Parts: sequence; structure tokens; C-alpha cells
Amino acid sequence: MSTAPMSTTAATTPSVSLRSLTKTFGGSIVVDALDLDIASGEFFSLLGPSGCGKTTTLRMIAGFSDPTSGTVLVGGEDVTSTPPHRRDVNTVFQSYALFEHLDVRGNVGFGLRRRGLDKATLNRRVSDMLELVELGDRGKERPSRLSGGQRQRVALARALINEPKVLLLDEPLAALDLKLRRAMQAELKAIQREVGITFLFVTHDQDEALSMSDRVAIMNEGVIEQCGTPEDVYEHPTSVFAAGFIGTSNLMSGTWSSGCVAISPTVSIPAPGHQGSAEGDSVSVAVRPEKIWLSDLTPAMFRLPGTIVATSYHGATTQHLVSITPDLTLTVLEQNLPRMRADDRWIPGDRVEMGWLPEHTVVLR
Amino acid sequence: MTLPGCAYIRDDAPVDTPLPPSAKAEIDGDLVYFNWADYLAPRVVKGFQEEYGVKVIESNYDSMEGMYAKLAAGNQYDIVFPIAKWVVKLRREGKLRSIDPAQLQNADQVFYSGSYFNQPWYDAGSAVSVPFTVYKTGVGWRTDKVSTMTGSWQDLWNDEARGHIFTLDDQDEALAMAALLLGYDVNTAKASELEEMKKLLISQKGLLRAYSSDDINNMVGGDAWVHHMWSGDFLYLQQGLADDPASFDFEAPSEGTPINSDAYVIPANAQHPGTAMVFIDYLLRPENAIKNMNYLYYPFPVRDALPAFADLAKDVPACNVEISDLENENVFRLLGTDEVQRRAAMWTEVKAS
Amino acid sequence: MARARRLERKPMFAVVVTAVFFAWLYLPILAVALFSLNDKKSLSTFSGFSLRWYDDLVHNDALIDSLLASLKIATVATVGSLVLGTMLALGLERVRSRRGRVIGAVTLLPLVTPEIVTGVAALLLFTGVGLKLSMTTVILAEITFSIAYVTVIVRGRLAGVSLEVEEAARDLGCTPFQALRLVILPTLVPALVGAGLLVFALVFDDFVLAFFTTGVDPQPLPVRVYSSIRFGVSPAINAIGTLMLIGSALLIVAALVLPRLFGRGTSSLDLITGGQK
Amino acid sequence: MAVLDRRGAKPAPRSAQRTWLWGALLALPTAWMVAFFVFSMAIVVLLSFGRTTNDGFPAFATSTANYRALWNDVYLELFWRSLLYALATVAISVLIAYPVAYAVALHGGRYKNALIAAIVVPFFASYLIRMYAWKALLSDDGLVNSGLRGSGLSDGVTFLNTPWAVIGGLVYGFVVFMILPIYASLERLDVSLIEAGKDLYHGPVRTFFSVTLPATRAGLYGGVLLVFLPALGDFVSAQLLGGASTFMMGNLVQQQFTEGQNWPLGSALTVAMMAALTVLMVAYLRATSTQAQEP
Repeated sequence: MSTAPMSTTAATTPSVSLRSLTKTFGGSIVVDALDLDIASGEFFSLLGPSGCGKTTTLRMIAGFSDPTSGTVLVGGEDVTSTPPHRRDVNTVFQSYALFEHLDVRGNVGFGLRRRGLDKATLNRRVSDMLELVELGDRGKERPSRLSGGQRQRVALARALINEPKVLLLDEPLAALDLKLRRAMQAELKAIQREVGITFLFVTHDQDEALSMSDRVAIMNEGVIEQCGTPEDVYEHPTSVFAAGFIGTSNLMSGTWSSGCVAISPTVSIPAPGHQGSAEGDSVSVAVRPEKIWLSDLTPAMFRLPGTIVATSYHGATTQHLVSITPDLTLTVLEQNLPRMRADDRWIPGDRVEMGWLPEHTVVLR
Repeated sequence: MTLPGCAYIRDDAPVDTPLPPSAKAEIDGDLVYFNWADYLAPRVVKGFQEEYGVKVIESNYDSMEGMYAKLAAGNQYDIVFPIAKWVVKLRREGKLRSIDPAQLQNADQVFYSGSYFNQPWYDAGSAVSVPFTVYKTGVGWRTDKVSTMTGSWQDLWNDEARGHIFTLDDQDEALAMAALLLGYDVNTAKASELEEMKKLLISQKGLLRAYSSDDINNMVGGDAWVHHMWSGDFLYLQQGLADDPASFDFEAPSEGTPINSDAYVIPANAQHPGTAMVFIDYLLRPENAIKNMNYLYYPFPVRDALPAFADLAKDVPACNVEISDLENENVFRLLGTDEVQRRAAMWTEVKAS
Repeated sequence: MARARRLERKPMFAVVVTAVFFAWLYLPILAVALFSLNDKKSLSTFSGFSLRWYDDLVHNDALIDSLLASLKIATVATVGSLVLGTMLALGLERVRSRRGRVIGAVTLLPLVTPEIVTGVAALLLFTGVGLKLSMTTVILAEITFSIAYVTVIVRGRLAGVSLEVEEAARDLGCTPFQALRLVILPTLVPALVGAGLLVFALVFDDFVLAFFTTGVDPQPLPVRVYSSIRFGVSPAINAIGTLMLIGSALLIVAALVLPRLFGRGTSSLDLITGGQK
Repeated sequence: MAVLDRRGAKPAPRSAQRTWLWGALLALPTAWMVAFFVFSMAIVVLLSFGRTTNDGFPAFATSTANYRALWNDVYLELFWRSLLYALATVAISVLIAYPVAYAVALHGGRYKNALIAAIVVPFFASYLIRMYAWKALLSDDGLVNSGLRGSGLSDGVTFLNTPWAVIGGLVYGFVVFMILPIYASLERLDVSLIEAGKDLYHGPVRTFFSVTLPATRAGLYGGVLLVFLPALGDFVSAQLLGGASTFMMGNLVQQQFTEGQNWPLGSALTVAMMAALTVLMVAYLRATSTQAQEP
């Protein structure tokens, strides 16, 4: 399923390249012939549901897991058989994996001490790093006395201080509460920009992936379904899985027929941009709920009549369920704009005409 | 014969090793000492260490079989204190070194002309042993709890003391008691006699409180009113511990009593036989024998110390052991493996039932 | 924390049983301590206060030798079983093969084998291969017996240390051996202290194994005590018992307090009891 | 920079990369256990078919005489007696350990650790001396009886040399192994469960049997094992506190290795004891594992 190696725009050597990377556990394929290049300095996310193989991929890059076949290159060098301690790669673990017998400074300086750095340099770099993660005053604390967010920063600092070619982050924010997670996302992105190190970020949280990454790869059942900029993967999903996993989509299946997708005998949705399907092919179409308008329709829009069956108010938006035929109900997300008054709102039973621009119809195979 | 590597692969070839010659009585190292616990006065041992500038390294056994097993396993001790019949066994197996009395300055204290110990039953010509103590086994009782004592071993079945009778937790002693009561040899291993003795001993269990060798404390604690008992322990109880000595008495039953003796021996593989010789000589000094008697309350057959013991036992003559008492039939003799195991199996059944 | 766990009403039944239990637990110990101060050689009537049995003890070389022998046996056996037991725990925790499970089961067998069986087996083994019974054989037997305790306690702690900690060490430049030395072992220190104290106390007081495997060297203290109590105990033994009690009390207090001094959350007592994760 | 230098090194073989160290760690202790435990058990089994030579030494043979000697009413009765004593010890230990562990774990407050330490300390002071102290205390003229007589409660009770004295000694010796695992599982117990139980079941007794006991089952099972095994093999309690008819299996085994001078018979006894234990253990494990699956 995966496509040919995705070229990167950067002319430099990629930080990480995976070539036909495969991992099987007792007969089942966890990672299936993965090809991937991550450019130097990129913030790259591997996004997918649990069990999709993203963490296994990460572990193979770090060296904790041996690939069944294929190669891992870091900085252009084949490290497939290199043990973890000789790889120029560092990891921020999901559980943080801090060393409880050392204080914060001991944890952060651990990697540098392994490299035999002199004491003065080591102390200076540890202090700098603690400043960067805003833990300058906690150096003498034991990890067990820190809050979750602080522990997370220590884990980050401990990995970053080694200035690896690539930093691997295994769901590092999963253990934090929502508010702290949002704050850390911004901070992580800022730190990455400041240090310029390649980040390979593994997450199952689409918001996290979209808001932080330069590029996102959506992984499912051991293969990369789609890889691109956040905007790209959101706006132009190429598979049913990608469309469904990121955001919400109105997914409909039908038959390709003269530039349109026939959903039912009465409903046929035009998809002018689509190529590559033959007459009579089974295809799916996806339309994002927020792309569908219920008022102020423009002439360029494809239109469809329907009936509101339910509405729910979400503060910034209101979600409507609109029935087109007894078998077909679409979700529509409407911005609650300032000019809207309460009596302007749709109520169930209202007949509506909805519409969207044809380029927002995404045909999936 | 022992194959290297496993001691359990062997044949039944009889052992008949010549005895190694006697060592000179000269200090040749620290003394590795193997005895019952608390079976010499500590100050006597301490005096030896100070006088000769050597250390006494002490190990203890709690049974003769345990002692023998350790020796048989090849452990090296310089001096051991076996009961007479074990001297026979150890000598026969070549596990002992000769002891030349001429090396001992105090030899005439035990080997004087006409002494029984010049030719004891267990060691022809006293070639490998020097006598240590002698003792008899009888019955001790509480005069304030029990009024009718018959002077027979039957007193261990005294209904007046039901639930307060103790028999020594010692195979030879318990079997000897039953044998004497039935008129058998104390060393009998005849199946029919053992069967009768077993029935007799089991018949005692209804009256019996326990089998125990802690005779002194059983009496002191009030648990025992009638106790199958060693003479020395009784003396110690009465003279050394009791608030009211008159409430304790001891009898040597009329059917006869086992009279036994312990001896000093030096194992053939002793590393410091010279020190052991010096130690034996030191223990034979009458003043040391008296100190030991006053600690152990057992008579030491040391000529110039005997009057002191007679004095110690003057209130309970039954506790006194005359040297001539040793010339009787009731000594524990060495038996063959079959006989030992038959007796042991019977005793185990008595205790287990 | 403790406050939050307390239930409102104390169950009188449990409290009364506990009080009686403590009285029962300490009665013989108080008796030992009391009669060690008796001026007479009696264990039933206390006639007057005296330190003569302590004086006896100090001058009783055989008892002192036994005490020292037991201390030595316990020390060597503790070190030996800590090394072997920790190796075993680490190996078993990480080698998750069928072979690993078999080894794991076999090494736990001593825990479910009555000591008399282990003792008999050790005696037969040592005698069979012609090894002279000595302090060395006691130590060998005690180590064999103690490995399982160390393994259980250390594995308990290891289970709480995520595999990621080891990976983090590897990630930060440690060879497998360095990861073990610099990260895993230091993390295990509280468990090692707890296991060490437990094994020391068990071996120091172990009678059965020592009984079957001791030889020419000074007897381990429990064996000497046994030899003497079969035929009536000397109050010097009570003095030793009292000193042992004080010694073990200090050890336990150390086990409770030391980890706190090092600033660690869990004390080794928790590890012995398996509580408070 | 050191990292760069190491780059030139030959990479380790792939699959063995991470496991060799752990395998190596396993090797030495495994060899130790095989040499000193497995091998020694094998010798016990071999010698149980052995004999005693004329000069009194144990020797290998292929005789079943030792086992045939065991099949005898006296030994069978003794086996049941030992089992009974061990089970009684377990039962009494449970009755003591539960309330104590409960009181300490749930009502110990800040004294909890101190109380546990106070329970553990005596068990590290010589087992033999404590047993002997009981002998002195419980004798007919001992302190306990003097106290009873002095208070007029009774004119003396025969404690010593009874089955109860043996069982009491065993309980005293091993109850700590019951308290600690139960304490540990009570410690982990969520107190709100008990409170919820009190609402649900009205009354502490039903709550205990419906909530607390099932939740601490693992600790209880562990404790049962840890008390039962040493109690079954003990020979000190019966020897010091027992009477004329309280001989246990441990005494029997010890007897063969000392006075009995019959190591092969002692070995056969040991094997029989292990075999019986194995059967009991398997039955026990079956029972506890099926019970544990119930809700």
C-alpha cells in the first residue's frame, strides 16, 4: 500500500531514513515494509491508533527493537545493527523513565557524563538546559518530588542535552491533563524551533500532531496511509482511514459515473478534480462537516436539499444532522457568527438547502 | 573403600587399620575440642588456654551418633569424649590414635596399679583412651509429690505420678530400662525380646508426660515427679539448683542400673595430637578433676579426686559410682549394624506411636 | 496518607486480639531478658538481680566463638545470596523464554521445601562428594537457601521499574553492563538493603540447616544453643538471646530508618512485607 | 565526540544484542542451584534406595526396603498427626493474623510501621531460645501457672508436653509469615471498598466476609503456604514442648540422621515427605487458582 519513498524538499541528507523496514512478532506483521525520510530539523509526527506500529517503528529507530528486515539510516548512516548506546538518537519515553536514584541535574547530565565531558562544561550545559525547560531552580530535587509536567521537562532535557541527530518522542504528553498538554505542546514546538533538532513525535492525538508538526504521517496496521503537511492530510485525505481518523468526515460510498459519484439513485455528487477511476468503480467520497454551508450559498456550490433532524450547540459551533434520504444523513458544522441571532437558528424539521464547493469533495479509493 | 567423588559407593570390607602411634605431650597448635555442650567447667578450659597459650576451639555434639557422623565425614578434631562403646567402634575402625600413658605426668591418677582402667572392657590395655567420667542411670523423684517408691524400674509406671513421669529421650537408656525390668540383657537385639520391650514401653505412654533428656529442668519446673535420670544430673539438681534439697531423691533400681563411662580419645586424623595429650594430662590433675566435678556433678575416676566426690554425693549414696561398679554386665556395648538398626527401629516406633 | 486510610470506627475485636497477641509475642522474650539478669541458675524463680550471666558470656570463649561464627556465616551468606539472587532476579525478569520460566520455578523451590529436607539434602551432598563439613558447608547451604528470598524481593522491586528505565540508560549511552551498574542496581538499592537484612537475620538464627551441615569449626550459635538446651540451658544462653534480640531490633529499625535518611520513599520494610507500592 | 569515535566499531550481532547480558547473569545462579539444590535432591532420592553397610556407612543400592519399612501403621499415623498439627497451626495462625494485620494496616495510623517492626523483631531473635523460654514459662511451676494460682483463677494447668503446646510453639514460631502477607494485601486494599461494603451489607462481619476477605485472598493463600510448610517439617517444637505422643515427621527424619544411624531410611522419609507435600501443593494450587477465578 505504501508509496515510493517520499521525497523531501531539503537538499541535505535526511535525519532519518527507513528503507523497507519490517517487523513481525510471532507471525503477525506489525510494521510492513516502511519507507520514510525525515528531513533535518523537521518536526515530524507519526500519528495513528494504538497498535498501528508507530511505537515499534520508533523503537527500531532507537535500537530497542531489531527490524525483521529493512534498514534504518540516521544521518545517512546505516545503524540497523548498531546498539542503542552507539546511535546518535535520543528518546523521551512515555513513562519518562527518569532515574529515581539521581537528582534532576544527575538525570539531565547523565548522557553527557557517559561521553566523558569535563565537569565544568557539563555543569554549564546542564544549567543551560534546565533554563531552557524552565527548571533552573529544581536541579537538586529528586524526580519523585516533581509534578507530572516537571518530570516531563526533565525527560525532555535529559534527551535534548545530548544534541542528537534526531529526538524520538513516544507519546510524551499522554500522561498530562488536557490543559497542561496544550501548554506543553506549544512549549515543545518552541523548544524544537530554538534547538533546531529533528523531532520524531509519536502520538495518537490528531490535534497534537496537526498543531505541532511540519509533516504528519498517518499510520495504520503497519503501513503509512498518508504523509504530508498537516493541511495536506486534513484537506486532502487519500484514504478512507485517513479521512476518518483525522477530524470528522461525512463518508459516503458510491459508484464512479461520468465525473460524479452516484451515492443513491437520486443523489450524485460531482467531483471534478478526480482522476484515475473508471466508469462503474466503487469509490468513497468524504466531505468535511465545516465545508458544508446551510446559508449564503454561492453559485459555484454543489447543492443538496435536506431536513434538519438534530442540532447540538457547541459554543463556537453548532452541529446539525441533515437527512437527505432515509439512508443518508450528513453532519454539518456551522460557525456561530456574531450576526446570528437566536431566532435565526435551525431547528429540527426545518427544510434546508445545503451546499459545498466541488473542490471540497474528496474522492477516496 | 571410598571411591573418589562419592562416599556412598562402597563395599562391606571390614576395616582393620593399625593404630597410629601415640603423640608426644607437646603443644603443637590450638586445640580443636569436640564434646557435649557444657561438659567441662569453663574455668578449667580457660585455665588451660592461659597456662599453655593456645586457643580451645569448641564444637559440640548432642548425640554419640552425631559425634560419630562428623568423625566419619572426615572432620578433624583433636580430642573427643565418647561413651565407652563408641571407643570400641572408633578403635576398631582405626579412627583413633594410640595414647602412651608414659607421656602423661598424671597417668598414675587413673592407671595406678590395680586400677580397673588398666584393662577396661572397651579398650584392651587402655591403648587409645583415658577415662573421663563414670555415671549410672536411675530414677529421680519428688519426695513431696510421690510417697510410694518401690526401688524398682517399675516406679516409672507409678500411678501416683501419672502424667508426671519422664523417660530419657535416649535410645540406649530407654531400652536398657525396659530390658532390665524384663530381665534381659541391656544390649539385647533379639527380635522377640525387643517386641516385648516395645510393648512394655508403649504401655508406659499412658502414664508418661514426655521423653526428654532435659531431666534437670523437667524436675525443677515441676513437670516431672518421677524422672528416668542420670546420676550426675540428679546431684546437680539437688545440690546446685533446688531450693529444698530434701524434696528430691534418687534411687538405683534393684533390677540393676546401666553404669557407663566416658573417655578421652584422640582421633587418628587429629591435627594437634600433642596439644590433646597435654590437655588430657592437664585434666587428670586432681585439682582440675575436682573443679570439673563441682561443675558437672559426675565423678571423675581420678584417684586423688574421688574422696571429694564421695563427699559431694554423701546425702545420696545411690548417686555415687564406685569404680568396682564398672565391672558389671550393664554397660552399653557395641553392636552390629543390623542390631543397631533393629533397636533403633523399635525405639522410633515407640516414640512415634 | 495514613490518616486518609484510617477507618472511622475501630473494630474492638481486632484491637483486643492485637493487644493479646503482642502480650503473647513478648512474654517469652521478656522472660528471657528477665532471667538473663537472674542471680541464680533458674528459669522459673527470679531471686535477685545480677549481671553474672553476662559476665559468664563474656568469659565463655566457646559461646563467643559461636556468636562470631554465626555473624561470619550470616555476613558471607548475605553477600553471596545477594549477588546470586540479584543476578537471578535480573536474568529471570528479562529472559522471558520457556527456559527462563523453568529456571525461575526451580530456583523458587527452596521456598516451598521444608528446611529439614534442604538440610538433609545438603548433608548428603556434602558428605557424598567428600566435602568436609565446616563453616564453609554451612555457608554454601545457607546461600542456596537464601537465594530465593533475595530473588523474590528484588523481582518485586524490578517489576516496579519500567523496562523503559533500562532503555533510557541505553539510549543515553550506556552499554548493557553500564545500564545495569549505573542505573538498575542503584534503583534496586532499597530492595537490596531489605533483602540483605532479611537474609542476614534468617541465616543468623537458622538452626536446621546449620544443624545438618556444621562441622569442625566453631558451631553456629543456634546449633550450640540447641546442643545445650537439650540437656538444660545455661542462663548465659538467655544473655545471648537478649543481646540477639537487641541486635535484631536495631537491624529492623535500621531497615526502617535508613532508606528515609537516603531520601527514598519506600523503606525496605515495605519491601519485606510487599506493601506500599 | 566520543560517540563519533565509537561509530567505527563493529556492530554487535543482531538478535543477541540485548539478551546476552541477561542470559549470562542467569548462568551462574542457575549452575549454583543445580549443583547445590537439584543435585542434592537427586542424591536424597538415590540414597533412599540405599542401605547401611556393616561398618555403619550409608551406601547406594537398589533396595526398596526403606520404603517398605515406611508402610506401617505407626508411621502412617504419625504422618496424619503431623498433617493435623500443621493444619491446626495454619488455622490458628489465620485466626490470629487476620485481626492483627487488620488492626495494624487499617487502624495503625502513623504507628503502622512501628507496629509491624514490633511484630517482626521477636522473630529475628533466636527461635530456639524463644521456644525454650516457653518451656520455662509454661512448666507446672512456671511463671504462667504461678500467676494463675496467685490470682486464684486455677490451681494449675498442664500446658507442657501436650499436642496444644506443640501447636502453640509452631504458631508462635511461624505466625509472622501469615501476618506479613495478609498485612501487605490489606495495605493495598482500597478502604472505600470496605466502606461501600458497610453500606451494602450492613454490619462489619458480613462486610468482612463479603469484601475484605475476598480482596485479600492472595495474601491469605501466600500466608497459608508459608506457615504450613515449615510447620510440617519442624522438629524443635515437638522436641522441646511435646509429650510422649507428639512425635512429628521432622522428628522422625532427624532421628534417622542421629540416633537411628539410618541415613537411607531418613532419605526415604524425606522423599516420602516431599512426595506428600507435592501432592498437597498441587491440590492446593488447583483449589486456590479456581477459587481466584470466581468473582
